[in-house]
Amino acid sequence: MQKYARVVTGCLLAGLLLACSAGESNVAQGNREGILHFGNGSEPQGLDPHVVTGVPESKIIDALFEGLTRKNPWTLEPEPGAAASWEFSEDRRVITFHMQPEGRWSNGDPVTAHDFVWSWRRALDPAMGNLYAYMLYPVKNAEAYATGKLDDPEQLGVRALDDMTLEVTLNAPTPYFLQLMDHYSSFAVHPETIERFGKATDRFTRWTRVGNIVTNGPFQLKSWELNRRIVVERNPHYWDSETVRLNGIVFYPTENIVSEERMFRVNQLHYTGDVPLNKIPAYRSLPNTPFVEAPYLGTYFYLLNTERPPLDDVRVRKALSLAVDREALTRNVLYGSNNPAYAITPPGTLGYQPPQLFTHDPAEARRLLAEAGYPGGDGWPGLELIYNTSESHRKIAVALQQMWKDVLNIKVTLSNQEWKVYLDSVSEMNFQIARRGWIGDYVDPNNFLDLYITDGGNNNTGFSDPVYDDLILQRAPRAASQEERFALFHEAETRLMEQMPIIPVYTYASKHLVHPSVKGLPANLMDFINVKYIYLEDVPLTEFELE
Amino acid sequence: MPLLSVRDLQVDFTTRNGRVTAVNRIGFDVEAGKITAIIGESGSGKSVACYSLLGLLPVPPASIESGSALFDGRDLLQLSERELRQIRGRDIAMIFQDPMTCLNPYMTVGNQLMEPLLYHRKVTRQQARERALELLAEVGLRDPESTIDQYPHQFSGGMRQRVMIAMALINEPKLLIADEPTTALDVTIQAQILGLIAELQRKRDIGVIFISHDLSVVADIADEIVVMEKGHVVERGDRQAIFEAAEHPYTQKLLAAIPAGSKAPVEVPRDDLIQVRNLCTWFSQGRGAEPLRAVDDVSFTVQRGEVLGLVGESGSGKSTIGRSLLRLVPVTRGEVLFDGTDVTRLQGAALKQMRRRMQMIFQDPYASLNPRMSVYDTLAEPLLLHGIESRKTVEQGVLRLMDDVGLARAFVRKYPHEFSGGQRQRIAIGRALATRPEFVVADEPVSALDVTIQAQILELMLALGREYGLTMLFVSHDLAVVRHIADRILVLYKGRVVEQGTGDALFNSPREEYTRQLLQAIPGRGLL
Amino acid sequence: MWRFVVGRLLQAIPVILAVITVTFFLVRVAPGGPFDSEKAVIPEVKAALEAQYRLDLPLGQQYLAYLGDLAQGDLGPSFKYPGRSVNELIAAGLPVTAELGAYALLVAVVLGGLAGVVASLKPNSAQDYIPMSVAMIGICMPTFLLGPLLVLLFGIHLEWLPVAGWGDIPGDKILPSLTLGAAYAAYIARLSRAGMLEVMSQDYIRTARAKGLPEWQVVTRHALRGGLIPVVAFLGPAFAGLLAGSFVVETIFQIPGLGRFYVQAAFNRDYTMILGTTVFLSTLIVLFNLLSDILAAWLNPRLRAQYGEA
Amino acid sequence: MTAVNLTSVAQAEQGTSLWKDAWRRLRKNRLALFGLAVLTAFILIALLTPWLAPYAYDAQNLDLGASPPSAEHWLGTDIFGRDLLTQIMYGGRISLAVGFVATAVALVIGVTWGAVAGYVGGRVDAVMMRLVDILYALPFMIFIVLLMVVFGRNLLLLFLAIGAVEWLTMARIMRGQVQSLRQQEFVEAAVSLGLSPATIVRRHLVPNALGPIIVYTTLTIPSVMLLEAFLSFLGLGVQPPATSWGLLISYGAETMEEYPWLLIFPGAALTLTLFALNFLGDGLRDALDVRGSGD
Repeated sequence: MQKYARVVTGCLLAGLLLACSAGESNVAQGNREGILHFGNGSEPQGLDPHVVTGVPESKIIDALFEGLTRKNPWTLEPEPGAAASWEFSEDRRVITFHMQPEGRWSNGDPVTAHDFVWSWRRALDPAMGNLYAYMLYPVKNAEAYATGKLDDPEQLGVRALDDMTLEVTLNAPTPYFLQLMDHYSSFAVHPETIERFGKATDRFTRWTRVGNIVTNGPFQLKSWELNRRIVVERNPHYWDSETVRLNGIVFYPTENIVSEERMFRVNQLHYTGDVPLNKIPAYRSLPNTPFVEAPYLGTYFYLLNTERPPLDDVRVRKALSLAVDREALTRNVLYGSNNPAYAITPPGTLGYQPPQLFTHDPAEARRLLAEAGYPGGDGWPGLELIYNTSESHRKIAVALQQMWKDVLNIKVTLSNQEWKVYLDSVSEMNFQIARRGWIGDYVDPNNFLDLYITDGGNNNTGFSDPVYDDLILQRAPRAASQEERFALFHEAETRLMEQMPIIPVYTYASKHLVHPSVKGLPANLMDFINVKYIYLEDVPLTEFELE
Repeated sequence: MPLLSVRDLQVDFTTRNGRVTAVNRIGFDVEAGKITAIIGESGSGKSVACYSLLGLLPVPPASIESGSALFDGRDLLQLSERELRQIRGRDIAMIFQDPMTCLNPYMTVGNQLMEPLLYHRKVTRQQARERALELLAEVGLRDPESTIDQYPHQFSGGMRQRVMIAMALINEPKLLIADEPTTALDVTIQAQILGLIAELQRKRDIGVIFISHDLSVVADIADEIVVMEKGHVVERGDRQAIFEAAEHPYTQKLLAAIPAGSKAPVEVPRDDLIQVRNLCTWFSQGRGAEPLRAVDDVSFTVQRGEVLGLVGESGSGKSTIGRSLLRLVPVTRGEVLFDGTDVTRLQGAALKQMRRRMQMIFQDPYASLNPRMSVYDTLAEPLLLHGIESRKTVEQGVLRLMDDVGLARAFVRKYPHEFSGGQRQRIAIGRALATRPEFVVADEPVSALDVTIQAQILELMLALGREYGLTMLFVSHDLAVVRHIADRILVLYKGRVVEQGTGDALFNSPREEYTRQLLQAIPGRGLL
Repeated sequence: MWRFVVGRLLQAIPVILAVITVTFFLVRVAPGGPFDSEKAVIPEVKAALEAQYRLDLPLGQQYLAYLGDLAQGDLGPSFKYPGRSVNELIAAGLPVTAELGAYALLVAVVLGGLAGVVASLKPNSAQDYIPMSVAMIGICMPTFLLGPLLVLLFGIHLEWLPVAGWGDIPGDKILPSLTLGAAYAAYIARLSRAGMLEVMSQDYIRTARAKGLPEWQVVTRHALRGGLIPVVAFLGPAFAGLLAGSFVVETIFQIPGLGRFYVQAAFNRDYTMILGTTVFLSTLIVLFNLLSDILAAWLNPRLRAQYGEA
Repeated sequence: MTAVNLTSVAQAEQGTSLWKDAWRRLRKNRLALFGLAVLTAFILIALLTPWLAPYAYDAQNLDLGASPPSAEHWLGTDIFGRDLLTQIMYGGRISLAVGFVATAVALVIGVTWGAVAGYVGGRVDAVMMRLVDILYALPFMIFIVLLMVVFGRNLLLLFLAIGAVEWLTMARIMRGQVQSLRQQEFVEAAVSLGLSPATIVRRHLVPNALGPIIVYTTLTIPSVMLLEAFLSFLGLGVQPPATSWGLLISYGAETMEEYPWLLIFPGAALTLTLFALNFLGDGLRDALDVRGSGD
């Protein structure tokens, strides 16, 4: 017995003290072999495009699958994907896609229009429980089918005219519809593979496992180790495989961005999904900095519960908003990495410019508050602000809390809540002020503005304006031109910001550390990566010596 | 030339209260082939002197100030630790007082036995084992082949002491130091161990230092006797000289402390205070196992004002009877009538009321007092609990109790650890008497005490018994002590009463073989 | 002995059942469900999802159904990771966490035991104070601080060891094991010091010295065994604690272990995963407590006898 | 003799003797006194913070941001430009309160529970300890979230929540102690005096089990302070701009490369408290252990 104990102890010690040599770094090895080491945020929930919802999942699925179109990472314009070309009908309600003649699944089967019809029916099937089913709602009868009001999938506005031709009928002209075609909820999956492992709508089958999964993207799944790494390799059947220059990508579920940054610093990663705020100045000051940032299609704001006093008074809401010094906040607390926001839509979405109705104006803020009955903060009933647990949410809330105190002399208490509790509070409107962020699913003001229609699922403020609803739901979709449509959006957004059911704080920016050897990975508004175009240059490795 | 010759030895201790001289310039000789007994009370420095010879005292706080100890031509006190180690366990071996704690509980007896041999001599494990087996047989262990691989807890106290002796003798030492080797044992076992030591000493012709507090213990075996008091040697001489013509008053005091004689029987007929009928106290030994029948169908009575002695070896159930009467252990069957009330059925307030009338004095004065309570708190607790004194008068009550048990009032704020064993036992007696009980169970109240103290405590108990009109159940393994204090004696063997009668009757004409064995075992019988 | 083991295992059943029951209903009371997300969920989709996970049944039936599955060893599908069963997730994370825990425990026992024994040999000297002060800081140094400190020192500045990973780069197991083991090392140091001090004052140590054994043999042969028994008693619960508490270390070092699942399951309201990990960990706690009792009995012959009888 | 001693007895009568005695011994222990002095100083500072603090605790200076120690800000400022010394002083109020109160809660529940289980024994003990086992195995995270939701956010509940978690170990230690003490003769003596079980536990068992309990308590206080940080981070407990040492340390840990002073100073405050507690705890244990002292 004692002997066993000694042997076991010896083995453990030996295992622990395995030679300390650090060996070749991932980046050096990757550059040599054409393998990208990618920090990817968290372990993906899964790889079924009709099941998952998150950003890390989308990065892997974008490498494995391909929708009808695929965005150009520089221009964000749709390029041919599974569809080689497409054309709109006169009234722009019918789109005909022509499939890639050489389109192949990774097992060699051709990618057909029928696959898409089958897949969209699956994506919309209520039994599937697809949280992103609404992305396909512009398609005729899609909403009715997804909510169980219509049983017959034949009535969906998607038909295969033949193997190579897919016809999609929309409810109304939808300018951003093509953009949705490279969102994974509209991707095709391989019907035979799925049916081999279970029912089409079964979420629990093993069809996405290594060896089972069949995909149509530039890469195919090579290995998947839980919480450790997912490796994809070049898909030889991919129709455009000459363009693809990487031999493979290793996705790391780097949950902790602080650790992720350290891995990057010692050349274990080519790319990080995020950067800790406090590291930004040091990276910025590096020569040939790996720090990359770009405006991101998202807004950080606070929800105001307009049904609860004192926020039922628009003057109070405006006073709160005007008292916020967004410039100071973004400059100091966020290390200049984000831009101040004065409206819900981020500026410059496809040329749309949101209205700016106000600036940081302490005097006006005080005046409004006095008018609302709280001169100099007298009689202020107190206010609670909730945010979900996170370092940056806390910092912003603390800064705003103090601004409100300094400018308006009012007390706002902070309360951070665990994520699910916070979600519950927000959806039940059990709050006064709540932190909120919205990332666009597609580049169009509509994606932000239709949040605030009366009783919208994501409204959560009690804001209700029939004129606004009319503008967003009736008039904008029927606009004759993009200019007219944007004008209507502008009018709606102006109304919104006059009522101030939300306090916009800043526009998101995407922040990454990208190793100098990585090319073809431009920053863009969607933080979109088209893995087709990425390649690695064997530059000499640099040590990132942060001071 | 003597085997060991100690001269001018002085050992000091540094304590928080300054330096204390524990051994004050003593000298004695130990002859080869003879047993030299060093006798003295606790604290007389007898053990310190011997430990200092072998470098077994922790330095500091101890320091050897002066002296020489010539052994085999070398001065032990001048040797380095390394040289001393060569002598320890090889030329000089030791046996300690408490066999329960002196053996390593985590090692088999055999391994411990072989250790000195393997360390000091060039022998193989096999040889060592054979030698160990021989010795185990020699010290009287039955079936050494199977017991050698057992652990100490599987042995009785007497057996462990035999193992200790074997361990000490395994290297054929020239000198054996036995430090109170029988004090923790029952009289019957004590007699066996004493016989064994004497026999082995004669057979091997080695020198033995036998340390004890009790002159009677060495009466039969010692050749030379050294008497120590407070660090000094007060008297030296051969056995005969000491026992027959002791000069120093301290030696005379030691001799006088040996319990002798029996109490004058009381002829006045008295009523029964306690009637025990068919008492059974069994202990469960786990599911399915036969219960341990600690007390098995015992009946007796205790008369009002009488001291009833209860005698037997460890495991005879004598303590359990005392505890059963007081409801400290659950009784399995039978009844205990106290003044006509069945104690075994009492509950709640009635039980509390009864507890006031019956009290207990425990064996171990170190464990029976709450170390975190001062004498004052200990004595005040029962007084207040039973409403004997009010908060205002309790102080006077406590002081009166202290007077009664012969403790200086100045000690009232002290804690148990600040007292000697005898003083503690006085506190415990005071606590028992605080409730003004009619009946007291005294469970081996003097067996952990030095003989001189033992005599004082016995006198105190007799005196208090008379003063308070106490009825007493006196439990002991030592017939001599019981005879000294009890009016009547019950002899207990394996949970049953085997004989009863007055002290003189039992001593002079024991009817049972077992009683005879007990009588034989009394040390220094010749002195009685 | 066997009776003792079997008895203890039987005793564990109601404990584990109670844990399951309490956890099952506790997680349902917690606000927020597994399907809540930042974007509003279409009611029909939510209903479909709930049906797939049996959440549409009455709670009592769900409970019974869960127990039924559990009896067959099926912990159910994960909510957070559709297509993965909880069994599979635990099976993936356990070997890693167990290995990490074993190394950490090894670190703890070797470093802590050594420090404690060394300190106990010369109480109230520098040899005692220094290791014990370090241990004291170790107890209170949170892993979220110690981990990054070690990484910055050995990973970034000295570049001796990798900053993250598990089994990818040689040496990447050292820092996590140290980080996780540190607090336990500190506890063990204190325990073993106290245990050794206690033992060194025992009579049988004097016996050993009287035999003429040199001091180091007295310590190693006679004192160590008894002195380390409190440490052994601590090891069982400690190992279970290591498994459950490895979350922070796993996050800092990007280790694909069970601890991350355990904590994140609670945040995700992944009901089956919470229950699965809880069932699993509570079983482990019971087993390891038993194991350390057996080990203590193996070290202590007196206890061995007691268990043998019971 | 009697007359002289009566007066000394009367003097000693006042106050509970064990504690008074312990205090007398404690005064001779220099390290323990140092610990006591540090703790007293910290508590005093905490009480007087609103008057002593150099700045308002929530006064920000966003443009200053995190700055190293300087003449204006002795310990520097955090990323909001808030004075760190002020933050540490206010944080100490919360941390010390949480540490002491939550530990006291754990102490009371744990000691009572363990003592009862250990003393009564048998079936009651089995049931009580199984309950402890169950609580040990419950998922802590869910438990905390639930507490937060059911009871809302408030500092008192934070104390209770932490105490409710920490008492388990305390109960186990206490039970073990009581079980071994229960065998001793002085407990039997107390029974034979007719004392009620409650009194025996309170007067005879608890004081004798205090040593390990005190040592464990001094270890619990700092770990409770850090647990508080974790819980506050999850949303139970202190909310910004209020702060605590634990929170300051966890924020400081994130920026230890950029702004080391944000970690060092709060860490030093906690470490100093930790050592002070430990010295005091060891001193108290020795002082209460009437056997161990030589006087």
